[in-house]
Amino acid sequence: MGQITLKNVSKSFGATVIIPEIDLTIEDGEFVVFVGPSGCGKSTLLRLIAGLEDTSAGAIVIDGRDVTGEAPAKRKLAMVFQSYALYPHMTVAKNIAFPLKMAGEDKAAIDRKVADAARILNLTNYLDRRPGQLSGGQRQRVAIGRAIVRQPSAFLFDEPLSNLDAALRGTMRLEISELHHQLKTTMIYVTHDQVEAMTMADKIVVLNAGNIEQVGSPMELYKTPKNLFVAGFIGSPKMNLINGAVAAKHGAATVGIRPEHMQISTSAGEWKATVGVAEHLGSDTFLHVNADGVGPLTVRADGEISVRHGDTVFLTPDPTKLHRFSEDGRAM
Amino acid sequence: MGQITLKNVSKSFGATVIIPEIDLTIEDGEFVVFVGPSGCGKSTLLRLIAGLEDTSAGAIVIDGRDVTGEAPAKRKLAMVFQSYALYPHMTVAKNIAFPLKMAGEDKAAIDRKVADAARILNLTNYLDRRPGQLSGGQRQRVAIGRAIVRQPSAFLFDEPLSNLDAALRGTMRLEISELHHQLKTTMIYVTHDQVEAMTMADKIVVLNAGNIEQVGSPMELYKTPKNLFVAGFIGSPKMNLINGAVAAKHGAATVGIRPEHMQISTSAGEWKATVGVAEHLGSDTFLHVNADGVGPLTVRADGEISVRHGDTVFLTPDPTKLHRFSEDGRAM
Amino acid sequence: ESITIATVNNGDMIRMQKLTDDFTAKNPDIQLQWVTLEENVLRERVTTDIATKGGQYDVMTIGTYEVPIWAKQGWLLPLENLGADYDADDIIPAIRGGLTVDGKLYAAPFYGESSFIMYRKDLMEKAGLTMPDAPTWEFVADAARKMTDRAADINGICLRGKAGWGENMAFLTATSNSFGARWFDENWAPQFDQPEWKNTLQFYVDLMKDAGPSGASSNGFNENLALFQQGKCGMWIDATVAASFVSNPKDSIVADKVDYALAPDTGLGKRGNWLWAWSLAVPAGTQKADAAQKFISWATSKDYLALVAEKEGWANVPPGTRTSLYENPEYQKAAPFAKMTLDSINAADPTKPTVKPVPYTGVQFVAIPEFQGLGTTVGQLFSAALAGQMSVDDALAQAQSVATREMTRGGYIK
Amino acid sequence: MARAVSTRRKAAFTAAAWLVAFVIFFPILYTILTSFKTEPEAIAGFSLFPSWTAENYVEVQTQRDYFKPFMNSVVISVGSTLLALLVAIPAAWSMAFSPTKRTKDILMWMLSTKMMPAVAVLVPIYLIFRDTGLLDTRIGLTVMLTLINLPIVVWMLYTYFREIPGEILEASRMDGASLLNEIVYVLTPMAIPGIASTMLLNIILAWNEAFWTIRLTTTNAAPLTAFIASFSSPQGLFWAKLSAASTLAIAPILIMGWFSQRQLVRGLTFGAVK
Amino acid sequence: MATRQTGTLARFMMAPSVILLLVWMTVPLAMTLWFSFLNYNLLNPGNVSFAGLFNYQYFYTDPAFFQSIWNTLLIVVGVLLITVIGGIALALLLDQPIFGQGIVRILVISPFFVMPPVAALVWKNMIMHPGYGVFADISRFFGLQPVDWFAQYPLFSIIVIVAWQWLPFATLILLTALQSLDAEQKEAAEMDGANFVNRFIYLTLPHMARAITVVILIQTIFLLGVYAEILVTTNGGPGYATTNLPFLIYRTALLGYDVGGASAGGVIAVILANIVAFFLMRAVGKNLDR
Ligand SMILES: Nc1ncnc2c1ncn2[C@@H]1O[C@H](COP(=O)(O)OP(=O)(O)OP(=O)(O)O)[C@@H](O)[C@H]1O
Ligand SMILES: Nc1ncnc2c1ncn2[C@@H]1O[C@H](COP(=O)(O)OP(=O)(O)OP(=O)(O)O)[C@@H](O)[C@H]1O
Ligand SMILES: [Mg+2]
Ligand SMILES: [Mg+2]
Repeated sequence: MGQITLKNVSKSFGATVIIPEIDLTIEDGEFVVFVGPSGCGKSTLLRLIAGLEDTSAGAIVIDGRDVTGEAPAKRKLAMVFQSYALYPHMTVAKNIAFPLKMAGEDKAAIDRKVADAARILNLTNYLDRRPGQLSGGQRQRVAIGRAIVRQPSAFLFDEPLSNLDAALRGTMRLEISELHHQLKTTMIYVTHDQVEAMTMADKIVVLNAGNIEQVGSPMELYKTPKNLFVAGFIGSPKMNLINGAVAAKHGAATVGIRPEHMQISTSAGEWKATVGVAEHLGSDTFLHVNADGVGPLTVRADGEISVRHGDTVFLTPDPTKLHRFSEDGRAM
Repeated sequence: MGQITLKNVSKSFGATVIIPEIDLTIEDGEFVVFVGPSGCGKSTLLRLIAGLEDTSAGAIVIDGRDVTGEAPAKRKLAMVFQSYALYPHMTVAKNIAFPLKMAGEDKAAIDRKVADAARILNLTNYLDRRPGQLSGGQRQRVAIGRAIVRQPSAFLFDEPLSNLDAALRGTMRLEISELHHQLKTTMIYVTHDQVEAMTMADKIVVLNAGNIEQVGSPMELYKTPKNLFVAGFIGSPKMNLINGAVAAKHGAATVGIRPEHMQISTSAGEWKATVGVAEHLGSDTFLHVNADGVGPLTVRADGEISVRHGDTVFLTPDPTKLHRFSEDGRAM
Repeated sequence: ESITIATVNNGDMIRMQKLTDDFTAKNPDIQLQWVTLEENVLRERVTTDIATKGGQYDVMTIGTYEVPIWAKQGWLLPLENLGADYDADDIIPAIRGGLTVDGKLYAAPFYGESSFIMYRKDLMEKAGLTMPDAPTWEFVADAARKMTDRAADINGICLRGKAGWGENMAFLTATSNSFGARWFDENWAPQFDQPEWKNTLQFYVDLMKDAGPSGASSNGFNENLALFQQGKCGMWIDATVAASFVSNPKDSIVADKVDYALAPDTGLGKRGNWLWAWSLAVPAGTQKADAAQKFISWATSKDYLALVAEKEGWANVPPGTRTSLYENPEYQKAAPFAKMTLDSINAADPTKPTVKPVPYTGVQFVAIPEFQGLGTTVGQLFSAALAGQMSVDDALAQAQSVATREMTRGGYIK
Repeated sequence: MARAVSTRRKAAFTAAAWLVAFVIFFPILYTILTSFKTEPEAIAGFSLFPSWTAENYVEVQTQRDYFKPFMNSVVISVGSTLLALLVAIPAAWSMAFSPTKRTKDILMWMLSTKMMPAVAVLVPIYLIFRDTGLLDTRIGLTVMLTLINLPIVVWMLYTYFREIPGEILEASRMDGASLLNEIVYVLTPMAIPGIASTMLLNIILAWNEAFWTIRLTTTNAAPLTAFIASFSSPQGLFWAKLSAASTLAIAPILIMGWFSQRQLVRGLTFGAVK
Repeated sequence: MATRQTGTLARFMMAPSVILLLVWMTVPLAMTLWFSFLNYNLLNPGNVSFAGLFNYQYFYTDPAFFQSIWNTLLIVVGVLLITVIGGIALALLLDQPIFGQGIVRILVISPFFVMPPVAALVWKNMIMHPGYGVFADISRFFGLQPVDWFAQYPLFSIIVIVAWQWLPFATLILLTALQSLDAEQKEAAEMDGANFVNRFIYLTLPHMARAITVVILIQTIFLLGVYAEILVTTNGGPGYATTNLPFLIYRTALLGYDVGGASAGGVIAVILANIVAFFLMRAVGKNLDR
């Protein structure tokens, strides 16, 4: 069980309003990702749900129970912190056992549950180590272990992978997804990493300055962003946004086209462009070009393409993948 | 000017040999990237060049002058540290001016050069701030500013972007490339980030346990890795490496195929595979599949593909993009 | 029943602690708890305690200075149960006089002392002089200058210079008496502006400059003792108890060359010697007055003297309290300075200490509560004069104003 | 800076450092040496080679039993330190993890209480102690020293606690720990190095406190400071005996300090090091 | 972090310390304040009467008053100068690679463990004594007249003794600070061409600013109250040369037993200490907050 509802929740620190007013429902078993630029209030929102901060107004309801005034420990939620927040003086086993010990479970039950969690997370061989003797990924897993032993009604993750290097991040990402498949517990996951949001979420909540810009599945957000903010935020590299004449031609204030949705040719096409920096990644090449009458664009091309700084290329946007936005930034 | 040659350079700490023996020439104006797994000796090599460590044997020659015994300050190199190593109590202007002041330049010259550097790096508005009041990217730029004012014969960068978040890393990456275009000074850049190495380097040096595994342009390494180590290290997601029967069929101990070099179809193909996790990034989808008789593979598919956990797909590797490796791991 | 006894850390007191088995054997129901402290700290502690009625002590070791003041405050119990065979009349009258208030004995002397001259016979001879039994200051100064041989590290005279009411001021006050000076006139007006004081201080400073050791302004009893024992002083005017130290061959290289003379005078009828007794008293607040008196009676009795003589030899008997001791031939034999000590003690008169009349008692102190603070402050000034940091005139002028200020505050000067 | 340091350079620095260390340590060394001299030897001029007599120690011990004041010193300094920690840990916790606008001011105010000159309040304190029956009791002295050192303890702990990431405490809260559990199981063990160094410093300060320990005790609770006071400047030669007594009084704390110096050094930062 | 619950709890947890210190601060202070308005001599307890501001006037007009304040400041400033400069020098020295570093450090920190009266006794009797002191022996060895330290340079001697006791403390804190200096910063400066002196001036010293602040703050608190060393060595003299405020109060309280006067002195000292503290916090608080 783990249905979480925020009703008119708002939060201010002193006179600064961080979260103006939010309504949100998270269904049981869902994997919800909060994304948004730095400082938009993602962590604050998570901490409100956890009970680590007081709401300024509104109610938080978990499984039908109003928990707004309750202490964190009572909410049956588990949280994985960005810094992992492991207890450095305890062994891995003790770290994982800590919540059970606090709940007053008996020794045998604790041992069994810790062993289970360790098995699931591949930590069995490390149970006697201290966090200081573990690698980043292992620490991460201990933090998750500490969260899962209690069988909480929901997990809260605050940028749990941001301290890891790229390779490890990929692996851990898969592991967490795997875990969600296995446990089917509600998870709320904060990140500002594109890839994490897109690959892990059932539902993405895009936040901007404390407001919810759009809620939907990753592909929904990718394909039909509700507004310019979401359009610019989801997708990597960023969607190209074009104003002026080109946009007007399509009857919009702004049109957007993703780098991967343009045909590139050395001979002919809709837009003529000069190549600036070409980033060869092997698998792909990202061309930073300047298109006449359009402006700077990023285009994704094949990894094998061989163009150089200063070459001229021709681009043809896929008209079905064109996004149109009105004056006030809303999708049309 | 900035030609750097290492002749038979080796380095041990006590009894531990970190760098067995290395020969390397870096041409004037080149952008050379050192990559390799953690602990392989990248930083050590850079510090040897900088003069922050003594060589155990061998010679370091800069622009034809043997500098092996010289103090760091005399080598006319500038270094940008991973932690930036800014002077926390000095303003940005003072930080940038510091090397000039140490060189005894007069006030007017210093001011002019600082202003120039600030302009190039877009720091003009921050000159009076302290490092503590800057964002990560700005700090990074101050560190670079401190390096460029002196007009060194070469820049040394030790993982300068690893402390930044993904988005900023992308921006700064471009900025450094830009800077290299502008200044045309030799740059040696240490990283373990794939993307950085591939996109920035004129020449990549792949290190492994203190040995040079391969030196070449990014595309050279991508297309023709000399051995299994380089093949596995360059490219993201990693090259799929297949042993056993499939490899034998191609007359090799191991064959490698990159995720982007396989055709995917729901109807027919060379290998039949079951889909595990599908990571939808919007622009692409990474399928983690298990191919019968081959093993687990990662495949890159179109962003629009709609397959689910458990579906069956068929894969056809592009035979021209197949890499063959002998028993001892060398490319054939 | 256990009683707490506060004592100073001087040799005689420490010896007493070692001998308490004798007391506890005789009084098995009384245990003794000792608090041994350095003199200044002890004085501070017991004064605070008695004045605030802290009740921490049952027996206190106090000096001739405190007894009359405290007795007047009613802080001390009169010693009326010392036992039949105590023989209070045997106590040397001068000493007893200082401990008696309104006819009642408030403290029993444990040891008493005056001051006299200790000098080196050999050096005196070398200087071609003979020390009379009762020398004048003139003679002493002359002898000191003649004996001085700085090259051989010999100083003609060592005198106290360290600031403190019980340090340099004890010596200087006693000396000033012989110069006809006094602290206060009959109306409590300070007298430092009078020529007698100027003479005293100038004489002292000049003499020390010509014939004193270096660093004299920080020399107290112990420092001078060490100097004398090492043969670096021709003469030393200080407490009579020092005699047993300087004549002890174990510590003193000049033990066999010492002789003694009365403290000098200037012919005005008063000698420059003082009178002091460390005495045991019972604070009024104690619950254990009987036990305390039993202890005091034991510690200051003739039997105790005999006990010490038996265990440690006659030379180590606490001096200066009982006439009978000085009549004991064994003691006279063991302590060659015995007669001179007794003469010195008898030469002091705490009730009429000065040439001109004064409203106070005390030879080397003024028995008023304010004296400790005032004496120390004046001592600092005189010590500065000795160190050459201040002129004699300035020191006296400042002393005069400080004293006037203090006496005014105390309500002595209306 | 892992460049090879030339041995000559190292030797030069070694010589300089040892020389300075010797000069700084000399007064203590000389005290210890003097304690093994005879009295006449002690004043006979500079000599680093005593006759190694133990006579002074025997004398000191017969004059005044060492063990009781030693035990009092131990009990009082350790007791007051533990008591101070008990009171200060919660306070430091709330200052570090739930700071308000006034937290800094409160801290500074606490420190300023240490600036009150002790002698000025001797009589009031003596009266209070007299009336509460605390004179010459270990408890009284322990409380006194606790109060004196409390501000420093709070400050030190506060600076250590501030370095502990709040997230860890929050994690424990999420894990269902009550406040007491949070402090007992998480905060305190994590702050052990800091707490240990605070303890050490305060034991040293309490051990060396020489005003109240002398003025508020007589026999039962008198610690080593009072022990020393019974050997300073009696009549007669006392330098060697005083040295022996001094050596006895400082030896325990000196040895403790030597053995725990790493711990002490590590923690002695008062938040001065970031 | 701060929810209402934890906030309330925090206040509650802080209460014991605050209340204890408040009681400790106010009760004796209130009594002191009360006594300061009385004619109250311990040796004359029957004669207590209201004195108004007389005690203050009396204390203030004490001939040693101004000099004692001056001496108090001189001791604080003198000791701070010696310990901070000496501490920096020592920290730099101990930070170098040397043989036997552990032992050297043990030796250097030892004075911190010596109780102040013992330290004073040792210095007075065995080091600075003009007759038997080691300094005197050294002077004589060179054929010089031994210096009578406490008579000729009394305040300086006191400062030396107190500085000796506090030097280890300063050294330790500064050394820890020094060692926390980021190695990469030093290397960066080296690459930038800064020599040892420049690195010290531009890098090390600013880095240690905070530690120096802490040393100043803590030591000032203790140095304002120095008196045991004076009592044991010079007794405030010669003249008033080494009488500082605490000693003046001591003299009033425990030699004159003038409780009223000493209380007035105590109140004055508290006010002065708070003025010092105020300026100190102003100057220093900023530095601490960083
Ligand atoms: N205790 C606090 N007091 C005042 N302002 C705060 C507090 N905590 C957070 N804020 C402010 O609230 C805003 C939202 O902070 P929050 O940490 O929720 O952002 P975020 O979305 O998690 O950012 P990031 O991606 O950088 O972690 C920020 O502007 C931050 O400065
Ligand atoms: N001063 C030193 N003494 C002993 N060993 C050292 C020292 N400095 C580095 N090493 C060792 O040398 C090896 C190479 O270190 P180096 O820092 O060059 O690795 P790296 O390639 O930069 O790794 P990373 O990517 O983690 O920064 C490591 O095994 C390291 O432990
Ligand atoms: Mg956040
Ligand atoms: Mg490195």
